[in-house]
Amino acid sequence: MSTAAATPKADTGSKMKLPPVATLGPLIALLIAVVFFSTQSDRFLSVQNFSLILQQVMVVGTIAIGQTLIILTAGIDLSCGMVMSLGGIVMTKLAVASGMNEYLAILCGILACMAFGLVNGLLVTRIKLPPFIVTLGTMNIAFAITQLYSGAQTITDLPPAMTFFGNTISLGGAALNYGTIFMIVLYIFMWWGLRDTQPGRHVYAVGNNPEATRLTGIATDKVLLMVYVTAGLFYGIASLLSVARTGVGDPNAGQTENLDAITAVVLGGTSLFGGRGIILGTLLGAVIVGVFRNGLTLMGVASVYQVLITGVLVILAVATDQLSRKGAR
Amino acid sequence: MSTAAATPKADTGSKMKLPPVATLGPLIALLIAVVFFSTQSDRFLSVQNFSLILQQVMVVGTIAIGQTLIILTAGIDLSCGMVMSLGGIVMTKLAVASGMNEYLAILCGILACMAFGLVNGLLVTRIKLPPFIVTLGTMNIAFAITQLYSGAQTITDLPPAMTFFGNTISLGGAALNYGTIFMIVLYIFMWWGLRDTQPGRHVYAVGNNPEATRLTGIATDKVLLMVYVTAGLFYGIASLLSVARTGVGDPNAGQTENLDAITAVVLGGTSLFGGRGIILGTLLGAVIVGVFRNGLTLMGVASVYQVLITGVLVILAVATDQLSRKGAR
Amino acid sequence: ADQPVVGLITKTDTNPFFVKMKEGAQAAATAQGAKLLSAAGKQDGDNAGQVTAIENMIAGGAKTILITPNDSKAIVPAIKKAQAQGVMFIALDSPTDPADAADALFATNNYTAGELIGKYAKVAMAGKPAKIATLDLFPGHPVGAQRHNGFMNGFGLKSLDAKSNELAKDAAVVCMADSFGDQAKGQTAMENCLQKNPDINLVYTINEPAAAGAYQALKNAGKEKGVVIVSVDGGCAGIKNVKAGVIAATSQQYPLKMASMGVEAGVAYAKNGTKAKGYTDTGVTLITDKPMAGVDSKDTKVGTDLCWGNK
Amino acid sequence: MTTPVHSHGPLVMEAKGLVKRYGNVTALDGADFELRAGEIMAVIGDNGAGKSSLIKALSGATIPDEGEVKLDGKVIHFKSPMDARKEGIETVYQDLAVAPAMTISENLFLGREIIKEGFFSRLLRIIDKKKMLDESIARMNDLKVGIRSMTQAVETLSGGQRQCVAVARSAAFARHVVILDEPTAALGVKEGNMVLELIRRVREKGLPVILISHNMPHVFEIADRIHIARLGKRACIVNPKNISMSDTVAVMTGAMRPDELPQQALA
Amino acid sequence: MTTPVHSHGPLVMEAKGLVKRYGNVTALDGADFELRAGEIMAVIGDNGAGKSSLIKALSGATIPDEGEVKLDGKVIHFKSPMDARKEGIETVYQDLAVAPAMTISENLFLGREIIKEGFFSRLLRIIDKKKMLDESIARMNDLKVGIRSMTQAVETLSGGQRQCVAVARSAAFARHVVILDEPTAALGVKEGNMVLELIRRVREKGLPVILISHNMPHVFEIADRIHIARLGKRACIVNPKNISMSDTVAVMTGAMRPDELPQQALA
Ligand SMILES: Nc1ncnc2c1ncn2[C@@H]1O[C@H](COP(=O)(O)OP(=O)(O)OP(=O)(O)O)[C@@H](O)[C@H]1O
Ligand SMILES: Nc1ncnc2c1ncn2[C@@H]1O[C@H](COP(=O)(O)OP(=O)(O)OP(=O)(O)O)[C@@H](O)[C@H]1O
Ligand SMILES: [Mg+2]
Ligand SMILES: [Mg+2]
Repeated sequence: MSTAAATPKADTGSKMKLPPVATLGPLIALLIAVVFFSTQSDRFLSVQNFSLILQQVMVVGTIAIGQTLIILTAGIDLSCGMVMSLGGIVMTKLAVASGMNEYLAILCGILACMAFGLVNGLLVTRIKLPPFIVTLGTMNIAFAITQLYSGAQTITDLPPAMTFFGNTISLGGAALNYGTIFMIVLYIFMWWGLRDTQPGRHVYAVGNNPEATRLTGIATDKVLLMVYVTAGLFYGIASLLSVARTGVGDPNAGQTENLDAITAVVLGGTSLFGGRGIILGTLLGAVIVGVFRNGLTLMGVASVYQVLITGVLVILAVATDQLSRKGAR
Repeated sequence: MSTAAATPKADTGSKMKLPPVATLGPLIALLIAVVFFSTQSDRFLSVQNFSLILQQVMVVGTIAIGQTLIILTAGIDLSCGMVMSLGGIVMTKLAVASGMNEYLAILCGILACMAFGLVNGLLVTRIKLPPFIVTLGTMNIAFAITQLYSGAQTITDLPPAMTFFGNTISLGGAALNYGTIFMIVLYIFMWWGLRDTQPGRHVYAVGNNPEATRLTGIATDKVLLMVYVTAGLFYGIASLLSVARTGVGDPNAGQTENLDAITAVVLGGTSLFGGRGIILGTLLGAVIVGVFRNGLTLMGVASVYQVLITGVLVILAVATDQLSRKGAR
Repeated sequence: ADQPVVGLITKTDTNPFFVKMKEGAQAAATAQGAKLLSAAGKQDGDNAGQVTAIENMIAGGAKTILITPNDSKAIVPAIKKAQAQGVMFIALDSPTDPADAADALFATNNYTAGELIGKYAKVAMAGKPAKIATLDLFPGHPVGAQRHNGFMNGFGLKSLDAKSNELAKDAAVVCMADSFGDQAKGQTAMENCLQKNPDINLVYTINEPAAAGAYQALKNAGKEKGVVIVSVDGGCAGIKNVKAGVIAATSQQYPLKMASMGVEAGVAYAKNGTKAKGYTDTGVTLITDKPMAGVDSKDTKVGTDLCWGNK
Repeated sequence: MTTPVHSHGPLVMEAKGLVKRYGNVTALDGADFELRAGEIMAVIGDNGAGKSSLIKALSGATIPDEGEVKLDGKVIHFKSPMDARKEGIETVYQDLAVAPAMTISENLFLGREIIKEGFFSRLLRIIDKKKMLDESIARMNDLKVGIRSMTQAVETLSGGQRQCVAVARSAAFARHVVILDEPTAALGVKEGNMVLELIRRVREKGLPVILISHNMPHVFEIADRIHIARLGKRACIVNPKNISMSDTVAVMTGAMRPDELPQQALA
Repeated sequence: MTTPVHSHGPLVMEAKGLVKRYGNVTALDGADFELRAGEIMAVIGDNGAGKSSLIKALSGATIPDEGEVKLDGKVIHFKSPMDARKEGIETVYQDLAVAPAMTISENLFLGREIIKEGFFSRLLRIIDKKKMLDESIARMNDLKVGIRSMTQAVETLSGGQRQCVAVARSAAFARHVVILDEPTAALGVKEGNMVLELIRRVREKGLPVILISHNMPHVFEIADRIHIARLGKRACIVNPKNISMSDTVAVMTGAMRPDELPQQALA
């Protein structure tokens, strides 16, 4: 530290410890929503209801981890929900219909999701196709394979290992299930990984300025490939959580999860242009959507109005974020 | 021209007249598809079938004009289909249920679409929200308003002016309807407008480098606002065409048109990063999608497989484009 | 006493069938002094959204939940979990699988609905060799499969049973295409089918908007005469089209009845703890103005009286 | 070199106490500025001294937090670069403002495309590509830049060539003031001299020029007065004919205080 | 100035007949190049002469269409800048390669972050932020760049400050060759001299430097030999001690043919 002492002007990173501005916006939006719903329904503000909301966002929240990674590289993944659905069908059908060992079956399901991630990644890096169009294509492909492989039949009578994550434990009034806890652990791990590890920083660098990153000698294509495969891993985990939550392998799961996950990422303050954002914001974003759905249902608002209000609130939340950032400047 | 003569090296624009590379890729993809389907079904290759395909892409094609404008500015519009649907309901319900003069009703429907364009544009330019999230919000809002205003009921018994564009005229074996011809006219007009008028060039400039464009003194916000409102106009026209084609006001129209339109734009070679692309490519892109849907049905391919094949082909078509560009370099 | 809370979870928001069902439930709830919570899947087939809705309604104090399951099997674990908390479940419109997972079922049978129009079509074709186009829902949807397979069975073609989620195929079906239950997409599907086989003389459609789209396509091709269109649903707009001769016959269902019966059962359960049980068929009626011998049907006047939607 | 002395011409631009903060960085910290008719005012200073921030405030590209800017004695409030343009102030920014995928000719005329004659053309704002192309060739020939085709996209040019495009644009359209932020930084010797020549020609037209540059020989060759920026303020204005290059650099870097300079060195 | 003469040291880099075409523009048209151990080789030329294209070909940033590059006598085929890095070749590109939203410290270490000690840390590749920060401060102090905080995002820096970050990065990590494309273009007098000083220090470490610059005084002050690029080719290599600046510029701009130069001017 002797060199640092020579230049008193250079601070040694105190800023790093401040809360990042990017998560302030969604936090404000969440707080406003919570206060509002509390005045509207006396059933809203309870530990038990909040643990319920967390359970409900478990699947989309896990998908959104993968989606955040991809969006940080300035990509986008429309296939995430369908890939998740395929993973669920693969693992349940292998275990139930083909009698495979359940853990092996789970592994196969997750690997199927990662294979899709690999295909997405290869198309993006090798042929340089835009992620939007690649994942639009693989979304359709994953959907069709899911329907064909499952014969459009829901798969029931799952072995207990597959529904383990759906079991709940009591934590001071809250009945959290293991899946929710696992999701939160994943978020904290990825937050740390993106902030404090070399591959994590390279994800930001690629999203920030791909050409510059390439010129510094980082194999940007490998970083991208890794991101897409890792995203596939998270979709695979999400498929296990989804199976555990509903107790069945459902070929029609995941149809709207792509827009939901992207909404969570954007609400959480990650830039669609890549390179800027904090993954914990995504969790906040997912929770915001869950809070609205729960709160509006508790209020007895008809679902068409829920769609209307969700539309307005998505815009409002991001606008709050934008305006709070301006204020911070 | 005396100054030009002084530097013989400077050519006076011969390149401008060459066919733009960007539309070569989709053209190749289209040709391959046509050849393939011709070998698979003897009913495919006929003037009559092609005029049918054109009629089928009329609505998505018109929406895609607006979508192209927005994508050229590096935006994206997820609300297009739902806004189109709202326009159709407004014009038909006003004419049928409220007994408004039919032309006035059509105008109101189109104005409703433009109002949504204005809202999108204001949110993008004033509060600087990302277009993806703005239009995700307005998509939900437009959907909800459509459902509420129509009571989810289809509106029938339309006055003849509303279905005029659905009437066909024979043109040498082809039974084209007026709507299709109108769509083609719109494409040619917009192609010219984007290429040869000042506002058109400013659309490209904004998409290319918004900050630079602002610094040259162009009011980029006005350009963007104009783009979103104009896009709304095209969605309004599309809603009229959709009403004319089906003969009813359908509150469930337009649910998948956003991804379809974006697919057409991207297949047509316009960059999702803005500033590059030719609108005629979008028409090609829309026709490619129509050709696949028609050709696969003629082949008797089951619909799950159609989804699968569409997924593969979207990727292949864009890959062809990408590779043909590399070749051209 | 607390106001009884009844939850209604429909498949989607967009289908007029469910919109009417919700209106029926609301009317019944208002009449009985109950509070109605409503929710829907985000789209056809969305099971996870319905699970979320169940949880939220229980959190909101609902003791009875009426549900039109998007996925008859997939919803069962969530129902079981909720029943363990003392909530009564009534399946509306389509059964759960197994059917006894819900406490009661108020429904029409989609397979039967398909069979009725299949039988009607068989007679209407009068022995002519049928060239059939089917405009189905979309891949993987059980209602789409049940109506399609019921139609095939009623027509006497090779078919699959009521539990199958796959669409039966037969040589007489010259074209199968998805309409998504949407008029514009139904029209496109029919246009392409006509392109494939211009001699189509019988069209089965998943619902009446798709039927209207099919008719539009036939009319544009100048072939609307001599082609029989049959459909399912019985909405007022559909019945109007039957009256106009656009649709030859349709199987009418009764969403309002299902909903009001469900709310009544829910209020009863809240008041005195009596649970509804078993299967109540709310019925399906074949509506046509061109009755065929040997097939029971009612005319459009009856259909209009009983139809849902704007008369 | 006959450098006309304009130090007593009327004030064209004047700024007082400009402040601009970015978060906790203060880019401008009460900066003053003046520009007289027909003079070339060089602005020099260390990296980060606030030169770019100063001219952004003068040209409407940023709105200063405090302070006022006067044009011809009237206080102005530019909300955007457009407002400055309307007043005939043309600026070449340091981070070049070009649209990479568009052609050189389009970039030259960006924002003031030549519209074809005729009512219909004016209504639809149809651009006259041919005329724009011919004019572009003429302008670039003036600058003697060897660019092969004006219909080439700007992204295919070398850094220096892009610089030339930007400078040519401002020289062609200014009516009031020309502001150049390091216009010769990326230029070769030949092109650099060309730009200096161009700047002189602009002055001969009677337009004052603000020139930011790190190239001391260039500055001493061409400037009538030199504004020395330091730590977000104006340290002083010096007269290049009465001060040595080394004294100037000493003031600029803080090695010498402005009040240590002899009186006649100031301007 | 005692400039060591290395003109007869062993060849470190050599290129023959490099060709690079972009569409119908030929950026390199059979260019040769050589670099000897421990020397500073300046590369000068008009805008568009192909200087940047040349060094991109040498550093793996583009793959030439024709021609070969030798490093220490062995033919090499760099597929990417990474390959060149692995060989210890560090490059500062003209269009600065920085990640704007990341901090200065992160940018300095981009691609070779310091990994914490310990098996677990190495497995997960956990970066040692504190160490990187300390090192960054040390390096920037070496360059005497007055940047307030190393945890500041690069996008908040002035153009010249960014340049310093990029130069410091290459100087710190090179083991074989340092390539600088106009490193002083945006720099102030003080910072520019700092970079020249740094280049000398690199040479003292025994590393050869390739320096592209339009600044003739800088080039003549520091270069051992000067490679003159013209129209995509190498016109000649001259010895700055035996040639005047004006002759050099004459060759560079084409006003004089290389064979008109006296023999001892060539190197
Ligand atoms: N957009 C911005 N955000 C944050 N800080 C900024 C921004 N723009 C400039 N600064 C800071 O303001 C100070 C002055 O910057 P400015 O660009 O005006 O310097 P300059 O004198 O033009 O330097 P140079 O010669 O390097 O171009 C610098 O410290 C810079 O870091
Ligand atoms: N990516 C590219 N695409 C097309 N043309 C290019 C590209 N890169 C460079 N060129 C062309 O190649 C020629 C040489 O460019 P280069 O950047 O090597 O010049 P330079 O000597 O570095 O010039 P400067 O001094 O202006 O930086 C120029 O005419 C330029 O237009
Ligand atoms: Mg500057
Ligand atoms: Mg260069």
